[in-house]
Amino acid sequence: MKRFKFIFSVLLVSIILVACGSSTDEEGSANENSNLDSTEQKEESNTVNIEKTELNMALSVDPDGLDPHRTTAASTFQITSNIFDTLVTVTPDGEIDENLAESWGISDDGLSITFELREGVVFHNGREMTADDVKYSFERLKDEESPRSGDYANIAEINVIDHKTIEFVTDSLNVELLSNFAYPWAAIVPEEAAEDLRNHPIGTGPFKFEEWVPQQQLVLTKHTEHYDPASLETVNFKMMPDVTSQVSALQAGELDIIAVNGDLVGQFEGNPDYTILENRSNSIQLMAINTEHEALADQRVRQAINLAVDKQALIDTVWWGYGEEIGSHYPTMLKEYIDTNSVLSYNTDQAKALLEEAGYRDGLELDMYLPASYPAYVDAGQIIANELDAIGIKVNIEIVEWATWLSDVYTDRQYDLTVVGHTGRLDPYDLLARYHSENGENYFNYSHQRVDEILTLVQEEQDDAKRLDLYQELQQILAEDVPALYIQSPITLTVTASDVAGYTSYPIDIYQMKDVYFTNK
Amino acid sequence: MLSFIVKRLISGLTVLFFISIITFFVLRWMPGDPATLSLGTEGTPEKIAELQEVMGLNLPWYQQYYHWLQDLFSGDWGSSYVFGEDVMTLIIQRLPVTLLLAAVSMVIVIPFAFIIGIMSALFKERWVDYIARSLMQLGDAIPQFWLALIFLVFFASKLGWFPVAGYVGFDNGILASIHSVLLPAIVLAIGQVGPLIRIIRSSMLSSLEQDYMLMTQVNGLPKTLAIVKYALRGASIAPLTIIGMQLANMLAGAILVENIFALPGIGRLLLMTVEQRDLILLQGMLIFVTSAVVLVNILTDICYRLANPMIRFGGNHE
Amino acid sequence: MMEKLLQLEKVSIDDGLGRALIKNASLTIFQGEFIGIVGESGSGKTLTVKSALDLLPDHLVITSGVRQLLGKELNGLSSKDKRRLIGAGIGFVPQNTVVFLHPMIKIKHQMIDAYLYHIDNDKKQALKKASDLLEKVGIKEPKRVLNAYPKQLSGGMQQRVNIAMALMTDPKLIVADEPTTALDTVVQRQVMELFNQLNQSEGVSILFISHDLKIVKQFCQRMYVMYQGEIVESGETHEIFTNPKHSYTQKLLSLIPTLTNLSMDKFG
Amino acid sequence: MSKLRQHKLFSLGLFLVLVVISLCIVSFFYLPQDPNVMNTINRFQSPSKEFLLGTDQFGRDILSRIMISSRYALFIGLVSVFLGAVVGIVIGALAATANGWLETILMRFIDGLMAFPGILLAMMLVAVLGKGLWNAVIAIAIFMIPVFSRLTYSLVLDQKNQLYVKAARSYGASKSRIIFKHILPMILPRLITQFSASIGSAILIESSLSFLGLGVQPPNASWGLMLSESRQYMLTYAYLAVPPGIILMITVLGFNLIGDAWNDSIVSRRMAE
Repeated sequence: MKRFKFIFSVLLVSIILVACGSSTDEEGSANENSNLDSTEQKEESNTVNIEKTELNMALSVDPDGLDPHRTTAASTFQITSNIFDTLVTVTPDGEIDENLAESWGISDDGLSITFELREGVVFHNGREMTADDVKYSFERLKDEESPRSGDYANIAEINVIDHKTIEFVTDSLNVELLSNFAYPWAAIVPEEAAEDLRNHPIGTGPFKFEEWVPQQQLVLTKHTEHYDPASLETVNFKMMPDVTSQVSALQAGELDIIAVNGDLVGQFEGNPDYTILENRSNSIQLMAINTEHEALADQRVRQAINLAVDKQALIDTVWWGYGEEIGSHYPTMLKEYIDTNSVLSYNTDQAKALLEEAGYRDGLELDMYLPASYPAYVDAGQIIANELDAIGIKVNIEIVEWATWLSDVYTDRQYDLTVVGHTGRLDPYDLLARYHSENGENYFNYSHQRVDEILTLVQEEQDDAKRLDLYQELQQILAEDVPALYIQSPITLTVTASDVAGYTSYPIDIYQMKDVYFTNK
Repeated sequence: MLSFIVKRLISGLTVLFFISIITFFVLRWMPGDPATLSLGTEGTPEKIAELQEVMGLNLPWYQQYYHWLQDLFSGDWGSSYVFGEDVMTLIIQRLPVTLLLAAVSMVIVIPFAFIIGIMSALFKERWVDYIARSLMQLGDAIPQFWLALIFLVFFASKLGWFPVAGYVGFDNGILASIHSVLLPAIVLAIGQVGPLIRIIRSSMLSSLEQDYMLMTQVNGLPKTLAIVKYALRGASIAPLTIIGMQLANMLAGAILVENIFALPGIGRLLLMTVEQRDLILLQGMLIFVTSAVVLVNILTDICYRLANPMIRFGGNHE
Repeated sequence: MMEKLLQLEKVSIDDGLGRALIKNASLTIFQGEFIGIVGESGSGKTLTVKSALDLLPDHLVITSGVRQLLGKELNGLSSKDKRRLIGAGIGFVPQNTVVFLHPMIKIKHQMIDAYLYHIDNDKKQALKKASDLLEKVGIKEPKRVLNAYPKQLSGGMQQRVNIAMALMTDPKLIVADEPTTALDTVVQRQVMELFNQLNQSEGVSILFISHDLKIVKQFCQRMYVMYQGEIVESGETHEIFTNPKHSYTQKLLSLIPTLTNLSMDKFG
Repeated sequence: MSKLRQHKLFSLGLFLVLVVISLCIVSFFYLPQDPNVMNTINRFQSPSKEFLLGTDQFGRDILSRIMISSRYALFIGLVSVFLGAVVGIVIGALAATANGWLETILMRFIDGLMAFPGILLAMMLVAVLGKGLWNAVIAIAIFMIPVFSRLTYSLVLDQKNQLYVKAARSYGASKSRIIFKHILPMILPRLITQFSASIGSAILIESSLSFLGLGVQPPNASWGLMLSESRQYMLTYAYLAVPPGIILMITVLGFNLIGDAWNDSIVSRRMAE
């Protein structure tokens, strides 16, 4: 049966691909702490409520197990980031910060990195953590059962220098090496508990695993010996797939934190009992175009499709305006982002003209596949289909289960159009690599010579400014060539009871519950 | 009696055999074989072939079926892709919620249906009957998922009489536990009450029309005695026959209701299993659920026999 | 003048849709009489008797006529009083032996209910009486029969139980609706002997409905002949048999041998 | 009295069904608005002269969508029950007249089908067959088979023991003659009753499937789908869930009432005999 677990975790590799946008789904709340609707004053004036230390938060899906080395599901890392620590961590602003490692140094050739570990860190089972645990953890992350092994194949040697010092030696230069130690899957685990991390995780993190009843709840309790102890004693994650239930439960005081859709914000607006947090997210949503389709191979047809869609109206309708229009495959919050919205802006006449020019005066028929588990994508797809109909492209919609979508659309690329989302990472290369004509995840079947060149160059380029230029050039090409209709970079909405403070979001998909506390209001 | 039980068990086993065949083939015919599905975006033809071999998917169907049955009987029901847990463990974990839901719902339905059904039969064509039959008709016609949504918004969310979602375990007290499933149980009950009232009413009516009721009249027995002792006795058995069906209906209702009320029961697990194509778990659950229905049918048949001297001693002459 | 136990005068019954089922039937039974009603299936024999015992199905309507039972006018009584009057004063032995006994209640409970209610609320006493009566109707193991369900008994046994049950309240009149149908000839004879004995030695009046003219001829003192809902002839049995006036009666009498063989029909 | 009431119920049922049927027929000739055209500026409108029942989350006219949906509901209801009934009756009659192993196999197979909680069987079948109108029809038809075969089976068995059949058999009438000439006419009224009542439940299953996303696919309209789409707006625009729910209830109620009234009249006719 072990084999099955492995297989399934491999399946979930793909889940990282479509992460947000679902009405009932919190993956993809990889956010920057740029609360548009800020709550800072409140946090200043209120003091920590030491009586109230139990927090209830809604999750719409169960985690895919709790072993961070054996899954790629965002739903797992949202929880395991509280149970396990990593060597370094990422701040809400996207900076790398110390965690289990207090300091680090990179060799001059850029090929090896040495970490000095924090003293006195103990696992939840009471044993002290040493450099050997770090070595074991990375070996486990690299072994064949790990879905991330490819990402860490570059690490050639792991050398324990003393019990608090460890060195990683890599094969080739990777300019974003350090970020690889900040992801929640680079968690440090104790060897003795490795067998059953999936159901009984043991780490060094600020919270201990208490109980998990699938589809019901998952309970964490405070790890008192953590170097930066949490304020909360208990965190209950309640599994509630239905938004209506979540909202009602928050209103009934059964929950303290939920994620909501734009239409529900109105329920809480102007109510002093709740705080609404709006966060830009490190993710984008798009309609992918299969460029191998006879008509869609023609750039003019793709451009016509882009011109036919009123993106802002689409965002207003499906996401209630909570999203930032994009013109290329890049989230607005990342520093490499350039605004490409004006490259092709909504113009149906121009769209019709282009279509005619391409030889499709009498129209065109395309098949669109939409993933059933993501209502927002289903809605967006219907609206786009409606708009394409107006320029003479007839779209047949088929709504498919996620599993079917993965196999038929994503893997076999048997589709013309599909609406989906992509989550970002800390390293822009990871986000864009799929546009390389040879890349296995290039489900657009996209092939562009200059794009391939850029994607090769950018890996070796050590000069930050030049790299930035390359990334921006790439964004520009995608905006003009339209391998996908880029829709928006979503803004996630979180509503908390107003006595909840310290809840922030991160550019990678994690929740840090240790900073959350209740105030005396 | 013993021979009847043996016969009934054999026929039950035959039913289970057909169920296993249906389940097996339906799941084999599902698009995307388990190996391809499991590998997702990582699937290459080689990897898939390798995995198919490991999973035994390249064997002829009868061998696959045989192996599957073998595992089933040896208690190895496999483990879920999604939860990584043993199928049996998962089912047993979920069962109490659904059982409690079904039990509470039954506790509401049975007395209500009996009272309404009997009154409706006794006061046939009078206002009690009209009300009862209207209730019955409405109960049959209201889509349960719609009712669940409306109840959720109105009673739980707006009025706050019930928890909005989720199940409270027994360790928080049995009353809290019941309270947490009460609203969904009422929704289920409304869906169940129609058929039950109908059968109680009609069996009561037919009992009232039996000649033995004439006998009580000729013997001058008071009406209440005649109804309680004679008519009711005659009418009490027929409802037993639909218990198996009611159970199946209730499980079907639970799929929708548990999902809307976020109750971690069998129904919710089932829908998730279908949605996520957790084939091993789905297989296990289908076998479990249908076996439960078959078993309940067998038990009610046996009880029916025991409770009904008409059949128990029947057949020796005509 | 002997006491009139039952009297119908010009009773007409309608099926609720305006079709007359019984037209102007008049019938009288005095104490100690053994009376027969004959007629073919559907002639209205059972219906006439049921109307006298207030047992008509709801959808049938008595359109006219007077019904007197044990000296009381039925129409003037409340339904409760009617039940009491009939229950205590009249025993009814039905035609269809299977359904008249409740299939799910033990014989003893069915037998003693009327006694407990009308005579004496003493269960022991009632059981003893039930046991005695069963013995009297020729059942050798009354204990076993009392504890049995109807299905465990043969048809003949069930009919004896019915008779014993009819006797539980010491009625003055027993109405027997084709009590020997579906019984083999030996049992048939025993049952008829029993009725005869009750009539002779205990003075119980018997109203006997049958299409079996031979039996009627043998046991009944007086008889009524029904045809298509009407009583076409009545009088002393031997007189009718020797000198039938109505053409239907004449035809009926000429068919005696064949009629007795046709005992399969289930409608009265 | 009883006749009158039956008549009234029947008329009510007929009236409700006729409302739905006329909605359906009218939809072929006239729709207030194009049911599929989105107009996001007009979304979530309350009922008005232009949109009699208001508009949905895409600004589509709810009344037009309800009218269009009635086509699917009636089509799926009638066709699936018809298919299920034909197959079910054949299996049931076959089982009741065949003896020995065939009877056992057929009825155990039917029992097996019946052990699947209704919607689950349909869900599984849709998963196998794929989504789409005809697949939903087939799934629901298969779901309907056990009801009809069990009913036919028991009715035929019941009739087999009736005197007239025994008599016919003793005269040497052939098996098929007994079934078609003697038994079928006797049980047909009960089967027709079941047919009418089943249409109601077939429509309910269709809507449940669509509610779960397994039936009629967007952008097409179906009552179940409309309810499913309204689900995420239950707190903000609860009104969206009202019209499709009510029309669904009316339809099911209508067919059930007709079936029941029919059934009652059969029963009372038999009693009168």
